[in-house]
Amino acid sequence: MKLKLSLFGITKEIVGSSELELTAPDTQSVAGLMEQLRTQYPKLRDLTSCAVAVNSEYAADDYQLHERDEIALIPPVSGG
Amino acid sequence: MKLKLSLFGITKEIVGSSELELTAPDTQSVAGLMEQLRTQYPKLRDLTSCAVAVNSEYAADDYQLHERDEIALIPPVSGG
Amino acid sequence: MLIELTDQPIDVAATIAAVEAEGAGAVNAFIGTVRNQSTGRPVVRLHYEAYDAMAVHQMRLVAEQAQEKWPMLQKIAVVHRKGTLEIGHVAVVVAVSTPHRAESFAACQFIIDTLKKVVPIWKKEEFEDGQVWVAAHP
Amino acid sequence: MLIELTDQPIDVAATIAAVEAEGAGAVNAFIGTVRNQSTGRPVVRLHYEAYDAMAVHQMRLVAEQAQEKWPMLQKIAVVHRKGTLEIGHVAVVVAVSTPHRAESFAACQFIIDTLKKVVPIWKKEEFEDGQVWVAAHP
Repeated sequence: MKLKLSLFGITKEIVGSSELELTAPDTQSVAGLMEQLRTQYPKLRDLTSCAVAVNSEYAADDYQLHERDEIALIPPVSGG
Repeated sequence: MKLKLSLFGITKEIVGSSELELTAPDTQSVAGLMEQLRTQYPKLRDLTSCAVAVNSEYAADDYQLHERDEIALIPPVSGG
Repeated sequence: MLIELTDQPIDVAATIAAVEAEGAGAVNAFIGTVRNQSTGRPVVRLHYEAYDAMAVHQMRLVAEQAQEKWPMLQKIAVVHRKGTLEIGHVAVVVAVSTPHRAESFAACQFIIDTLKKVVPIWKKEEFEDGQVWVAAHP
Repeated sequence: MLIELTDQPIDVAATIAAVEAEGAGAVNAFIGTVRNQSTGRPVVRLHYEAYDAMAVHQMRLVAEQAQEKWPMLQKIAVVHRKGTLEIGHVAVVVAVSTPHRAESFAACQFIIDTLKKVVPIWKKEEFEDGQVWVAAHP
Protein backbone atom coordinates (compact mmCIF):
# COMPACT_ATOMS: atom_id res chain seq x y z
CA MET A 1 0.00 0.00 0.00
CA LYS A 2 1.00 3.64 -0.36
CA LEU A 3 1.59 5.71 2.80
CA LYS A 4 2.00 9.45 3.03
CA LEU A 5 4.00 10.89 5.93
CA SER A 6 4.32 14.40 7.28
CA LEU A 7 7.74 15.41 8.58
CA PHE A 8 8.72 18.12 11.03
CA GLY A 9 11.79 19.57 12.68
CA ILE A 10 14.85 17.38 12.44
CA THR A 11 13.07 14.58 10.57
CA LYS A 12 12.16 17.08 7.85
CA GLU A 13 15.83 17.97 7.56
CA ILE A 14 16.95 14.33 7.51
CA VAL A 15 14.46 13.35 4.81
CA GLY A 16 14.89 16.66 2.97
CA SER A 17 11.15 17.25 2.58
CA SER A 18 8.07 17.98 4.66
CA GLU A 19 6.18 15.13 3.01
CA LEU A 20 7.18 11.63 2.04
CA GLU A 21 5.28 9.05 0.04
CA LEU A 22 6.38 5.46 0.29
CA THR A 23 5.26 1.97 -0.57
CA ALA A 24 4.83 -0.37 2.38
CA PRO A 25 3.71 -4.01 2.70
CA ASP A 26 -0.10 -4.27 2.84
CA THR A 27 0.11 -5.10 6.55
CA GLN A 28 2.60 -2.77 8.09
CA SER A 29 2.86 -1.81 11.76
CA VAL A 30 4.22 1.41 13.20
CA ALA A 31 7.36 -0.47 14.29
CA GLY A 32 7.73 -1.95 10.80
CA LEU A 33 7.38 1.48 9.21
CA MET A 34 10.06 2.91 11.49
CA GLU A 35 12.42 0.08 10.57
CA GLN A 36 11.72 0.69 6.90
CA LEU A 37 12.46 4.42 7.36
CA ARG A 38 15.61 3.85 9.39
CA THR A 39 16.98 1.64 6.63
CA GLN A 40 16.26 4.32 4.04
CA TYR A 41 17.37 7.27 6.24
CA PRO A 42 20.06 5.96 8.64
CA LYS A 43 20.34 9.35 10.36
CA LEU A 44 16.96 8.66 11.95
CA ARG A 45 18.84 6.14 14.13
CA ASP A 46 20.78 9.00 15.74
CA LEU A 47 17.68 10.64 17.21
CA THR A 48 16.96 10.47 20.96
CA SER A 49 13.58 9.01 20.01
CA CYS A 50 11.06 9.14 17.22
CA ALA A 51 7.36 8.48 17.70
CA VAL A 52 4.71 8.04 15.07
CA ALA A 53 1.40 9.87 15.14
CA VAL A 54 -1.67 8.59 13.35
CA ASN A 55 -4.58 10.98 12.94
CA SER A 56 -3.16 13.35 15.60
CA GLU A 57 -2.76 10.61 18.24
CA TYR A 58 0.43 8.89 19.31
CA ALA A 59 0.35 5.38 17.83
CA ALA A 60 1.60 2.23 19.56
CA ASP A 61 4.37 0.16 17.94
CA ASP A 62 1.93 -2.61 16.98
CA TYR A 63 -0.67 -0.33 15.43
CA GLN A 64 -1.51 -1.56 11.89
CA LEU A 65 -1.38 1.31 9.42
CA HIS A 66 -4.01 2.00 6.76
CA GLU A 67 -3.60 3.75 3.46
CA ARG A 68 -5.76 6.71 4.47
CA ASP A 69 -4.11 7.27 7.86
CA GLU A 70 -2.66 10.69 8.42
CA ILE A 71 0.81 9.68 9.51
CA ALA A 72 3.53 11.90 10.98
CA LEU A 73 6.96 11.33 12.43
CA ILE A 74 7.35 12.96 15.85
CA PRO A 75 10.97 13.49 16.83
CA PRO A 76 11.61 14.61 20.45
CA VAL A 77 9.26 17.54 21.07
CA SER A 78 10.63 20.73 22.58
CA GLY A 79 7.77 23.20 22.88
CA GLY A 80 7.23 25.58 25.74
CA MET B 1 5.79 54.43 81.22
CA LYS B 2 3.37 55.48 78.53
CA LEU B 3 2.86 53.20 75.52
CA LYS B 4 1.04 54.02 72.31
CA LEU B 5 -0.53 51.18 70.32
CA SER B 6 -1.88 51.01 66.79
CA LEU B 7 -4.92 48.83 66.25
CA PHE B 8 -6.22 47.19 63.10
CA GLY B 9 -9.05 44.98 61.93
CA ILE B 10 -10.89 43.21 64.70
CA THR B 11 -8.69 44.68 67.48
CA LYS B 12 -9.65 48.17 66.32
CA GLU B 13 -13.30 47.16 66.65
CA ILE B 14 -12.80 45.59 70.08
CA VAL B 15 -10.96 48.61 71.46
CA GLY B 16 -13.16 51.04 69.56
CA SER B 17 -10.27 53.11 68.27
CA SER B 18 -7.30 52.84 65.89
CA GLU B 19 -4.95 54.14 68.57
CA LEU B 20 -4.64 53.42 72.25
CA GLU B 21 -2.48 55.10 74.87
CA LEU B 22 -1.91 53.27 78.10
CA THR B 23 0.26 53.36 81.17
CA ALA B 24 2.41 50.28 81.74
CA PRO B 25 4.95 49.30 84.40
CA ASP B 26 8.41 50.67 83.58
CA THR B 27 9.56 47.16 82.71
CA GLN B 28 6.87 45.57 80.67
CA SER B 29 7.23 42.64 78.30
CA VAL B 30 5.11 41.87 75.25
CA ALA B 31 3.43 39.05 77.19
CA GLY B 32 2.78 41.41 80.12
CA LEU B 33 1.26 44.00 77.79
CA MET B 34 -1.05 41.41 76.25
CA GLU B 35 -2.21 40.30 79.71
CA GLN B 36 -2.84 43.94 80.63
CA LEU B 37 -4.89 44.42 77.45
CA ARG B 38 -6.84 41.18 77.84
CA THR B 39 -7.90 42.28 81.32
CA GLN B 40 -9.05 45.65 79.99
CA TYR B 41 -10.62 44.22 76.77
CA PRO B 42 -11.78 40.66 77.55
CA LYS B 43 -12.96 40.16 73.95
CA LEU B 44 -9.29 39.98 72.92
CA ARG B 45 -9.31 36.55 74.60
CA ASP B 46 -11.74 35.28 71.96
CA LEU B 47 -9.32 35.83 69.09
CA THR B 48 -7.61 32.90 67.39
CA SER B 49 -4.32 34.62 68.16
CA CYS B 50 -2.93 38.10 68.64
CA ALA B 51 0.70 38.98 68.00
CA VAL B 52 2.48 42.18 68.87
CA ALA B 53 4.64 44.07 66.39
CA VAL B 54 7.35 46.46 67.49
CA ASN B 55 8.80 48.77 64.85
CA SER B 56 7.30 46.67 62.01
CA GLU B 57 8.79 43.38 63.29
CA TYR B 58 7.00 40.60 65.12
CA ALA B 59 8.11 40.78 68.76
CA ALA B 60 8.78 37.78 71.02
CA ASP B 61 6.77 37.36 74.24
CA ASP B 62 9.76 38.31 76.39
CA TYR B 63 10.69 41.44 74.44
CA GLN B 64 10.96 44.39 76.85
CA LEU B 65 9.00 47.37 75.55
CA HIS B 66 10.32 50.93 75.44
CA GLU B 67 8.36 54.15 75.52
CA ARG B 68 9.30 55.11 71.98
CA ASP B 69 8.55 51.72 70.43
CA GLU B 70 6.04 51.76 67.62
CA ILE B 71 3.72 49.05 68.92
CA ALA B 72 0.83 47.39 67.08
CA LEU B 73 -1.54 44.55 67.81
CA ILE B 74 -1.61 42.00 65.00
CA PRO B 75 -4.74 39.84 65.07
CA PRO B 76 -4.76 36.84 62.66
CA VAL B 77 -3.75 38.22 59.26
CA SER B 78 -5.86 37.38 56.20
CA GLY B 79 -4.29 39.11 53.23
CA GLY B 80 -4.00 37.65 49.76
CA MET C 1 12.22 44.01 43.21
CA LEU C 2 8.76 45.62 43.00
CA ILE C 3 6.97 45.74 46.37
CA GLU C 4 3.78 47.74 46.57
CA LEU C 5 0.67 48.24 48.65
CA THR C 6 -1.96 50.26 46.85
CA ASP C 7 -5.56 51.43 47.17
CA GLN C 8 -5.84 51.59 43.37
CA PRO C 9 -6.73 48.71 41.00
CA ILE C 10 -3.68 46.52 40.35
CA ASP C 11 -2.37 46.49 36.79
CA VAL C 12 -1.75 42.76 36.38
CA ALA C 13 0.01 43.06 33.02
CA ALA C 14 2.37 45.76 34.32
CA THR C 15 3.17 43.72 37.42
CA ILE C 16 4.05 40.68 35.32
CA ALA C 17 6.02 42.84 32.86
CA ALA C 18 8.05 44.11 35.82
CA VAL C 19 9.71 40.69 36.24
CA GLU C 20 10.69 40.19 32.61
CA ALA C 21 14.41 39.56 32.22
CA GLU C 22 16.53 38.39 29.31
CA GLY C 23 18.06 35.67 31.46
CA ALA C 24 14.65 34.36 32.49
CA GLY C 25 12.95 31.66 30.48
CA ALA C 26 10.12 31.30 32.98
CA VAL C 27 7.68 33.62 34.66
CA ASN C 28 5.13 32.43 37.18
CA ALA C 29 2.39 34.71 38.36
CA PHE C 30 -0.23 34.21 41.04
CA ILE C 31 -3.27 36.44 41.00
CA GLY C 32 -5.64 36.44 43.96
CA THR C 33 -9.12 37.69 43.15
CA VAL C 34 -12.30 38.24 45.13
CA ARG C 35 -14.54 35.17 45.00
CA ASN C 36 -18.32 35.41 44.92
CA GLN C 37 -18.58 33.11 47.94
CA SER C 38 -16.84 32.04 51.12
CA THR C 39 -17.50 28.59 52.61
CA GLY C 40 -20.71 28.47 50.64
CA ARG C 41 -22.08 31.90 51.61
CA PRO C 42 -22.48 34.52 48.86
CA VAL C 43 -19.99 37.36 49.34
CA VAL C 44 -21.04 40.91 48.40
CA ARG C 45 -17.61 42.52 48.60
CA LEU C 46 -14.40 42.55 50.65
CA HIS C 47 -12.70 45.22 52.71
CA TYR C 48 -8.93 45.03 53.12
CA GLU C 49 -7.19 46.95 55.86
CA ALA C 50 -3.41 47.11 56.20
CA TYR C 51 -0.80 48.25 58.66
CA ASP C 52 0.87 50.01 55.76
CA ALA C 53 4.48 50.46 56.85
CA MET C 54 4.78 47.00 58.40
CA ALA C 55 2.93 45.35 55.49
CA VAL C 56 5.37 46.75 52.94
CA HIS C 57 8.31 45.83 55.19
CA GLN C 58 7.04 42.26 55.63
CA MET C 59 6.28 41.88 51.92
CA ARG C 60 9.87 42.86 51.23
CA LEU C 61 11.17 40.39 53.85
CA VAL C 62 9.20 37.58 52.22
CA ALA C 63 10.61 38.47 48.80
CA GLU C 64 14.12 38.56 50.27
CA GLN C 65 13.60 35.14 51.87
CA ALA C 66 12.55 33.79 48.48
CA GLN C 67 15.63 35.32 46.85
CA GLU C 68 17.78 33.60 49.45
CA LYS C 69 16.08 30.21 49.00
CA TRP C 70 16.17 30.45 45.19
CA PRO C 71 19.31 32.43 44.28
CA MET C 72 18.51 31.98 40.59
CA LEU C 73 15.45 34.20 40.94
CA GLN C 74 15.83 37.03 38.44
CA LYS C 75 13.10 39.43 39.52
CA ILE C 76 10.24 39.50 42.02
CA ALA C 77 7.08 41.60 42.12
CA VAL C 78 4.58 41.61 44.99
CA VAL C 79 1.64 44.00 44.81
CA HIS C 80 -1.24 43.96 47.28
CA ARG C 81 -4.35 46.06 47.21
CA LYS C 82 -6.25 47.50 50.15
CA GLY C 83 -9.62 49.17 50.54
CA THR C 84 -12.96 47.95 49.23
CA LEU C 85 -12.91 45.28 46.50
CA GLU C 86 -15.83 43.95 44.50
CA ILE C 87 -16.23 40.39 43.16
CA GLY C 88 -13.58 39.63 40.55
CA HIS C 89 -11.26 42.43 41.61
CA VAL C 90 -7.59 41.59 41.99
CA ALA C 91 -6.42 41.62 45.61
CA VAL C 92 -2.83 40.49 45.13
CA VAL C 93 -0.34 39.68 42.40
CA VAL C 94 2.93 37.83 42.92
CA ALA C 95 5.20 37.39 39.91
CA VAL C 96 8.69 35.93 39.67
CA SER C 97 11.11 35.12 36.88
CA THR C 98 13.68 32.33 36.82
CA PRO C 99 15.88 30.68 34.19
CA HIS C 100 13.89 27.41 34.40
CA ARG C 101 10.27 26.77 35.18
CA ALA C 102 10.22 24.50 38.25
CA GLU C 103 11.78 27.19 40.45
CA SER C 104 9.32 29.81 39.21
CA PHE C 105 6.38 27.76 40.52
CA ALA C 106 8.09 26.94 43.83
CA ALA C 107 9.23 30.49 44.54
CA CYS C 108 5.92 32.10 43.60
CA GLN C 109 4.00 29.64 45.78
CA PHE C 110 6.39 30.20 48.68
CA ILE C 111 5.90 33.95 48.44
CA ILE C 112 2.09 33.90 48.39
CA ASP C 113 1.91 31.20 51.10
CA THR C 114 4.29 33.12 53.38
CA LEU C 115 2.68 36.47 52.61
CA LYS C 116 -0.65 35.11 53.78
CA LYS C 117 0.91 34.10 57.10
CA VAL C 118 2.98 37.15 58.00
CA VAL C 119 1.89 40.30 56.16
CA PRO C 120 -0.36 42.48 58.35
CA ILE C 121 -3.34 42.84 56.06
CA TRP C 122 -6.84 42.00 57.21
CA LYS C 123 -9.84 41.04 55.15
CA LYS C 124 -13.42 41.66 56.19
CA GLU C 125 -15.99 39.70 54.22
CA GLU C 126 -19.26 41.47 53.62
CA PHE C 127 -22.29 39.21 53.29
CA GLU C 128 -25.91 40.17 52.64
CA ASP C 129 -26.56 39.94 56.37
CA GLY C 130 -23.35 40.98 58.06
CA GLN C 131 -19.58 41.30 58.05
CA VAL C 132 -16.84 39.01 59.35
CA TRP C 133 -13.12 39.56 59.89
CA VAL C 134 -11.63 36.46 58.24
CA ALA C 135 -9.75 34.07 60.58
CA ALA C 136 -10.16 36.36 63.60
CA HIS C 137 -12.03 33.79 65.69
CA PRO C 138 -11.46 30.03 66.03
CA MET D 1 -11.28 26.56 27.54
CA LEU D 2 -8.99 28.66 25.36
CA ILE D 3 -6.57 26.57 23.27
CA GLU D 4 -4.58 28.34 20.62
CA LEU D 5 -1.51 27.98 18.43
CA THR D 6 -0.52 31.24 16.80
CA ASP D 7 2.20 32.81 14.70
CA GLN D 8 1.37 36.22 16.18
CA PRO D 9 2.73 37.70 19.46
CA ILE D 10 0.80 36.31 22.44
CA ASP D 11 -1.29 38.81 24.39
CA VAL D 12 -0.39 37.72 27.93
CA ALA D 13 -2.95 39.96 29.64
CA ALA D 14 -5.77 38.75 27.39
CA THR D 15 -4.81 35.12 27.97
CA ILE D 16 -4.89 35.58 31.73
CA ALA D 17 -8.13 37.56 31.51
CA ALA D 18 -9.65 34.61 29.65
CA VAL D 19 -9.56 32.47 32.82
CA GLU D 20 -11.21 35.01 35.12
CA ALA D 21 -14.27 33.59 36.83
CA GLU D 22 -16.43 34.84 39.68
CA GLY D 23 -16.08 31.51 41.46
CA ALA D 24 -12.29 31.65 41.21
CA GLY D 25 -10.21 33.19 43.97
CA ALA D 26 -6.94 32.10 42.42
CA VAL D 27 -5.31 32.41 39.03
CA ASN D 28 -1.94 30.93 38.25
CA ALA D 29 -0.16 31.77 35.04
CA PHE D 30 3.02 30.40 33.58
CA ILE D 31 4.76 32.39 30.87
CA GLY D 32 7.60 30.83 28.92
CA THR D 33 9.91 33.33 27.29
CA VAL D 34 12.97 33.11 25.08
CA ARG D 35 16.16 33.17 27.16
CA ASN D 36 19.32 34.85 25.99
CA GLN D 37 21.31 31.65 26.52
CA SER D 38 21.07 27.88 26.47
CA THR D 39 23.47 25.79 28.56
CA GLY D 40 25.81 28.75 28.66
CA ARG D 41 25.84 29.56 24.94
CA PRO D 42 24.38 32.91 23.84
CA VAL D 43 21.16 32.37 21.87
CA VAL D 44 20.37 34.74 18.98
CA ARG D 45 16.76 33.68 18.43
CA LEU D 46 14.49 30.62 18.34
CA HIS D 47 12.45 29.02 15.61
CA TYR D 48 9.35 27.06 16.60
CA GLU D 49 7.76 24.61 14.21
CA ALA D 50 4.50 22.84 14.93
CA TYR D 51 2.38 20.02 13.56
CA ASP D 52 -0.56 22.38 13.79
CA ALA D 53 -3.61 20.11 13.89
CA MET D 54 -2.02 17.57 16.24
CA ALA D 55 -0.50 20.28 18.44
CA VAL D 56 -3.88 21.93 19.06
CA HIS D 57 -5.46 18.51 19.63
CA GLN D 58 -2.77 17.51 22.13
CA MET D 59 -2.93 20.87 23.91
CA ARG D 60 -6.65 20.29 24.35
CA LEU D 61 -6.07 16.74 25.63
CA VAL D 62 -3.62 18.05 28.24
CA ALA D 63 -6.12 20.68 29.38
CA GLU D 64 -8.83 18.00 29.58
CA GLN D 65 -6.56 15.76 31.65
CA ALA D 66 -5.98 18.65 34.05
CA GLN D 67 -9.71 19.28 34.27
CA GLU D 68 -10.20 15.61 35.17
CA LYS D 69 -7.45 15.61 37.82
CA TRP D 70 -8.64 18.93 39.32
CA PRO D 71 -12.42 19.02 38.87
CA MET D 72 -12.51 22.38 40.71
CA LEU D 73 -10.67 24.04 37.81
CA GLN D 74 -12.82 26.92 36.61
CA LYS D 75 -11.14 27.88 33.35
CA ILE D 76 -8.01 26.95 31.41
CA ALA D 77 -6.08 28.83 28.74
CA VAL D 78 -3.16 27.41 26.78
CA VAL D 79 -1.62 29.52 24.03
CA HIS D 80 1.56 28.58 22.18
CA ARG D 81 3.38 30.58 19.61
CA LYS D 82 5.21 29.31 16.53
CA GLY D 83 7.56 30.89 14.03
CA THR D 84 10.64 32.97 14.76
CA LEU D 85 10.98 34.43 18.27
CA GLU D 86 13.54 36.90 19.52
CA ILE D 87 15.01 37.09 23.06
CA GLY D 88 12.33 38.01 25.59
CA HIS D 89 9.44 37.03 23.35
CA VAL D 90 6.68 34.95 24.87
CA ALA D 91 6.59 31.38 23.55
CA VAL D 92 3.80 29.94 25.70
CA VAL D 93 1.24 31.02 28.26
CA VAL D 94 -0.71 28.64 30.49
CA ALA D 95 -3.31 30.14 32.81
CA VAL D 96 -5.81 28.44 35.11
CA SER D 97 -8.33 29.59 37.68
CA THR D 98 -9.46 27.69 40.76
CA PRO D 99 -11.39 28.50 43.94
CA HIS D 100 -8.27 28.11 46.11
CA ARG D 101 -4.64 28.73 45.33
CA ALA D 102 -2.85 25.40 45.90
CA GLU D 103 -4.71 23.74 43.04
CA SER D 104 -3.98 26.63 40.70
CA PHE D 105 -0.24 26.06 41.09
CA ALA D 106 -0.51 22.27 40.77
CA ALA D 107 -2.77 22.33 37.72
CA CYS D 108 -0.79 25.01 35.88
CA GLN D 109 2.47 23.16 36.50
CA PHE D 110 0.93 19.86 35.36
CA ILE D 111 -0.25 21.47 32.13
CA ILE D 112 3.08 23.06 31.19
CA ASP D 113 5.07 19.96 32.24
CA THR D 114 2.81 17.65 30.21
CA LEU D 115 2.62 20.04 27.27
CA LYS D 116 6.39 19.97 27.01
CA LYS D 117 6.33 16.16 26.81
CA VAL D 118 3.51 15.53 24.35
CA VAL D 119 2.66 18.54 22.20
CA PRO D 120 4.31 18.28 18.76
CA ILE D 121 6.16 21.57 18.68
CA TRP D 122 9.86 21.75 17.91
CA LYS D 123 12.33 24.41 18.86
CA LYS D 124 15.48 25.20 16.91
CA GLU D 125 17.99 27.31 18.78
CA GLU D 126 19.96 29.72 16.64
CA PHE D 127 23.44 30.53 17.91
CA GLU D 128 26.01 32.88 16.39
CA ASP D 129 27.68 29.88 14.75
CA GLY D 130 24.90 27.44 13.96
CA GLN D 131 21.48 26.02 14.70
CA VAL D 132 20.37 23.05 16.82
CA TRP D 133 17.04 21.24 17.13
CA VAL D 134 16.58 21.04 20.90
CA ALA D 135 16.55 17.53 22.40
CA ALA D 136 16.77 15.84 19.00
CA HIS D 137 19.99 14.02 19.75
CA PRO D 138 21.15 12.30 22.95
